[in-house]
Amino acid sequence: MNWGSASEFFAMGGYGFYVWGSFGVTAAALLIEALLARKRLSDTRRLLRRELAADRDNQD
Amino acid sequence: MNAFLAIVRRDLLLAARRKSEVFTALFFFMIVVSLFPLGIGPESATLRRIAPGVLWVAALLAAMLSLNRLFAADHQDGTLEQMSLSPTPLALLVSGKVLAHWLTAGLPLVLLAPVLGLQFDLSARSLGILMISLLLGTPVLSLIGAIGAALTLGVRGGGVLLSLLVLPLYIPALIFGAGAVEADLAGLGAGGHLSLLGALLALGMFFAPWAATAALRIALE
Amino acid sequence: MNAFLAIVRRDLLLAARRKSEVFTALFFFMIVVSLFPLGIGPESATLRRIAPGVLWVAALLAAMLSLNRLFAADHQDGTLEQMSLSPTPLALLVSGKVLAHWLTAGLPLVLLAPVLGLQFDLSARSLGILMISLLLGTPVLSLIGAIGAALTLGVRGGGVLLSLLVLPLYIPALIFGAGAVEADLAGLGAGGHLSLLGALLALGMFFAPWAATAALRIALE
Amino acid sequence: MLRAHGLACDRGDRRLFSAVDLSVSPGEWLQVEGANGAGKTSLLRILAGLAPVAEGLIEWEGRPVAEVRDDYHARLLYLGHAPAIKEDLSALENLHTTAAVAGRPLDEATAMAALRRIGLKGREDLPARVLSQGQKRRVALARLLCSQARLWILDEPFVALDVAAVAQLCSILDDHLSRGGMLIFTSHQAVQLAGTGASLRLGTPPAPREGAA
Amino acid sequence: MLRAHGLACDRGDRRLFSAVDLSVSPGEWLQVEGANGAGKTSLLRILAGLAPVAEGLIEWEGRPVAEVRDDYHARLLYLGHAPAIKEDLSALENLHTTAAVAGRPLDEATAMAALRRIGLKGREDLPARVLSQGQKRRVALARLLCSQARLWILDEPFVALDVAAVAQLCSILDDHLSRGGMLIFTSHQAVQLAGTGASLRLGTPPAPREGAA
Amino acid sequence: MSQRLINWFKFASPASFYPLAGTLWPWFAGLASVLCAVGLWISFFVAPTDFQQGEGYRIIFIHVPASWMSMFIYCVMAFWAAIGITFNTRLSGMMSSALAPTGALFAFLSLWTGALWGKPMWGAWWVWDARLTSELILFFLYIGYIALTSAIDDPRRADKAGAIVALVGVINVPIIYFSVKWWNTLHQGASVSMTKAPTMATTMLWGMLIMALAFWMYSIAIALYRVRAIILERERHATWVAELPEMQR
Ligand code: HEM
Ligand SMILES: Nc1ncnc2c1ncn2[C@@H]1O[C@H](COP(=O)(O)OP(=O)(O)OP(=O)(O)O)[C@@H](O)[C@H]1O
Ligand SMILES: Nc1ncnc2c1ncn2[C@@H]1O[C@H](COP(=O)(O)OP(=O)(O)OP(=O)(O)O)[C@@H](O)[C@H]1O
Ligand SMILES: [Mg+2]
Ligand SMILES: [Mg+2]
Repeated sequence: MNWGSASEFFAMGGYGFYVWGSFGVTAAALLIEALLARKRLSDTRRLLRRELAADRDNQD
Repeated sequence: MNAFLAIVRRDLLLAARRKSEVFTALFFFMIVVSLFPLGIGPESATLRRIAPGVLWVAALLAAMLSLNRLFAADHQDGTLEQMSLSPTPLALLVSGKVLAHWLTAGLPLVLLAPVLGLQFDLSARSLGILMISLLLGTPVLSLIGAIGAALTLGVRGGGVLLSLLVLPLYIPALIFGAGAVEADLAGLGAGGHLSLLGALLALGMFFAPWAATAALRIALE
Repeated sequence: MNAFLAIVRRDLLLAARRKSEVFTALFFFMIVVSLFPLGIGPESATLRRIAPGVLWVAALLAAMLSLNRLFAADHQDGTLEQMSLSPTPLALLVSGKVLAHWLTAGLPLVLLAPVLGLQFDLSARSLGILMISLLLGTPVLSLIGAIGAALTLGVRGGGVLLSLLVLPLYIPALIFGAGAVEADLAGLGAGGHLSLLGALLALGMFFAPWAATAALRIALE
Repeated sequence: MLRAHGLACDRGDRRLFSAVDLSVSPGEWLQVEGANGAGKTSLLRILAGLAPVAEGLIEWEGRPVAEVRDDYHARLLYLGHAPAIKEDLSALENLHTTAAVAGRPLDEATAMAALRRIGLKGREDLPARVLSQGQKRRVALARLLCSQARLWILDEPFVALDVAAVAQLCSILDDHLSRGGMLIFTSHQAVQLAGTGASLRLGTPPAPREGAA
Repeated sequence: MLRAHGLACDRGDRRLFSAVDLSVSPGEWLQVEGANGAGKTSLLRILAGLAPVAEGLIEWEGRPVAEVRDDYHARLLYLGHAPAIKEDLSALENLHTTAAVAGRPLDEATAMAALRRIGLKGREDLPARVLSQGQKRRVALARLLCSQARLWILDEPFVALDVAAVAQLCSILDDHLSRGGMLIFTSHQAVQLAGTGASLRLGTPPAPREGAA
Repeated sequence: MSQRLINWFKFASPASFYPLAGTLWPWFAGLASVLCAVGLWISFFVAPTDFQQGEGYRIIFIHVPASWMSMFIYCVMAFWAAIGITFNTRLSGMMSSALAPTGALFAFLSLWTGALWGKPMWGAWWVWDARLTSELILFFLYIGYIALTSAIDDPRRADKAGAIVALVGVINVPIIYFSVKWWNTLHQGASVSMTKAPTMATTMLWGMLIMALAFWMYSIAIALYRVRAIILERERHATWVAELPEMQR
């Protein structure tokens, strides 16, 4: 184990800004990408569902 | 005033419709700036020296590239005819187009410039001055450019004459803009350069729409 | 072959009819090159160092500027449709257009470059190498540019998008071209860079017309 | 009312026409006729104030147009060969912009109604680029439906329209005339309009001098 | 002869037409009719091989066009809405270039004769930019006079032409048909052609779904 | 035609790939999370402190995998582009455009983490080094691809145009890499060359490999997920879409 305490862990031997800047932005970016992809799929589905419902109504 | 806003809105809309237009202008700026180190070599001392000049020249080119479309499309499809028949003064409509141009082609450059400055190893202070100089200078580019764009429509085969006319007007902006950063680096203070740039801007805002309008009327005859 | 020559002739004729366009490309080249001493300051040591890079970047931008006219007009007025219906293979006609583009936008730059190089205090030997590198490099610019021009045809915001696509692909030509002069200045000999530039040219002549044709067919559908 | 005396027009080294007199009063139409290249477009552009007058005088409500230019333009609607349509904007957005530029912004409902009436229902939001030739012309013509202008100057408004659209346009023009509007137009097709009207025939331009460039 | 079975065309998310059958034999003409936006231009572009076939088959002299593409194109002349005219070149230069691109270079005399016959005498050396709308169309149509193509596909060739030019064009088309040529064209005006012919009516496209983007 | 080939084309149709992607992506996502957890554990708790760079070197555990993925994904895009051009399958274009944003993201992360590493190690956020420069150009190529395909409305046209960009770009990637390398080395200059982590310990190597694997799985998962959205957007008028269970109600 490399770390004596949590604060030592977050300080990263003085490189905290750089290390957490890298890991943090990476994590955030991947998370945001995943969320955007999910939003895209669910938006498309909602739109299609509405269109299909409108079609069915038109046929009736 | 209504028509002025309508023109600004329409041009912004057109820019938004070309989804990536603003971004591509930005990336063009980025790429051009990055080309210079590739052509010149990677030594950071040289790069720091040429940084303000390179950034300013690139901003000038990026603004200029988008300029030649400023009136051309409107001319071709007849919109310009309609504008000149509008009860709103043509000069006001032209100002609207210039404003929209600056918002889409000038302002983004100002915001991106510091990031690119980092690649050239500029200090935070120099970056600040660079941004201020661009903030004052890019509207001048749009304004002067509008005159040029309007003249291009009118004068067939007069392209050379045109650039000859516009160039002397661009150069002061470049010299004061890039000079501001360099003067500061040399410890001379950027204030003088920046206030000259401000004076250019005031002058341009006053005269350019009028001149561009006159040029457009020639093109329309 | 007849149609190939007809295309070259027609494009040269159009360029001659609109002399201003050829001259503006040249003039643009001159302006960009001359802006640097203004933006950077007059020290001849610095200037000599950055000269090959600046000249090459300027040539690259000047060649690129004239690109969006390469197919756009033909697309709009229906000529491209006629070309694709011609019994002559479209790739051959495209090569004709690329050749004409180089003759009007590339070759003049090559001829003008030494004059501008003098402004930067380059030696006669360096000027010679600069010219050779441009002679080999500018056709590459036209060839790669044709792909970009074809891809962005009829696309919203084409002009800037074109530069975004094309500039990254231009980088090897820039590096070898400017590198040739610098290597020679550093006493390393320009031969290696020039032969790499030649290889790029061969590659481009082989692939680019094909890729541009494929892109044109997409635009025409 | 619009009145012109002794108009002449030079293009290049040719005199296209000279000594043209015309007048249009409220509720009247004037059809300008003539072969291709006779100078119809040139005449209309002169009347609209888009091209300079070589010779002659144009009067609006009894006063020279040059003096009352702004007032004249506020009451004028001109549609030329180029339809002032942005290919990247939708039909609706095109209509909104041209109306705003002409100084009379539209509300959404009016614009939609105009597009519907001109036969673009369901195409309101397509970019003009993908519309057919005739549909593009219709987008331009939709302006007529929202216009309060007294004088309409239309250069070949019937071009590219199908039969139904031609009839539709005729009825729009009739409405305009019956409201006391004035109309000047050109057309190579025969057109039936209500109201009183006249036609002005521009002669074939004189054969050019042999050997003239 | 040209023959097509079961053609369909999609534009955007609309199906413009489907199950279109047509055939044209030597000496015959086919007029494609339909309202604005019915898909006439789209059909003609598909037939010319400029747009991909969504469904169906096109045969030239009994073989699928896809197989004999070069031969087919060598015998085809297509004129679309855009006239392929360079504004900066003169009428004569325009004609020379289009002919060379089409693979049949012209000599000076033929070209001059064609321009004269189409009514551009004295305008041969003016840049197309200054020509009137109808004169520009005539420059494009001059190609017909120098063409050896068997099949002509013309999209609204009569647009912007004056009465004399329409008659002139009709006689050119008649000549072509009487030499055993084939002709497919569209027009919103009624046209009288000699020879046998048929007309194909494209229905109004189905109303788009409400609320579809 | 052999049985296997027919099977291939069956899955190459969007209608059958849509459900397949739907069942596959959760597995890859799960694998990515597990690998990521292991990788992070190694990066922070197993790998020892570097005696030269201190704790700052831990950036390597995302920097290097991100750089690798950015290059790898471009090659995969070019592969799909080639398939699309030769066999004219619709799915390949969709795969390319599903991959592009992820590739651009990794290129960006490579630049970002590299810059954050460079500041403490070299004292500059950026130097014009061969690797850095060619990664920057790769980023531009991604942006060009995305900008072009999103500027074209008709998706099939966009796919074909994108395929040409991907192919032309992939020919250029090695050319760019080597040209930048020669440009930089021939010219002496004061540039700092990339310091190799000294004696890469095996734990470090393992950490990097596992993180790289995690990113790889993540890319597959997100691409499969995104391609589902793309398929629905493009096939919205197909009957099979209307019959999907999630479209009922
Ligand atoms: C913006 C800055 C940077 C960029 C764009 C960048 C880019 C890259 C790329 C593309 C690779 C993969 C190359 C390959 O595997 O062949 C890589 C690997 C690597 N980078 Fe960076 N880098 C940057 C900054 C740094 C810094 C500051 C360091 C360390 C001080 C560093 C250390 C490494 C190491 C150790 C590798 C692995 C080398 C190997 O596997 O051979 N990088 N980088
Ligand atoms: N520079 C010039 N030199 C000679 N003739 C010119 C020049 N510019 C224009 N013209 C002629 O002027 C005329 C312009 O005609 P205009 O466009 O007004 O015709 P129009 O009646 O509208 O014809 P159309 O029915 O074809 O639209 C044409 O005959 C053209 O050839
Ligand atoms: N992306 C799209 N989405 C929806 N509809 C489209 C799209 N692109 C084209 N269309 C429609 O396709 C049709 C194209 O018609 P086309 O140009 O073939 O008509 P046309 O019969 O030649 O009409 P015209 O007589 O006006 O020339 C138009 O109705 C247009 O609205
Ligand atoms: Mg006319
Ligand atoms: Mg049509």
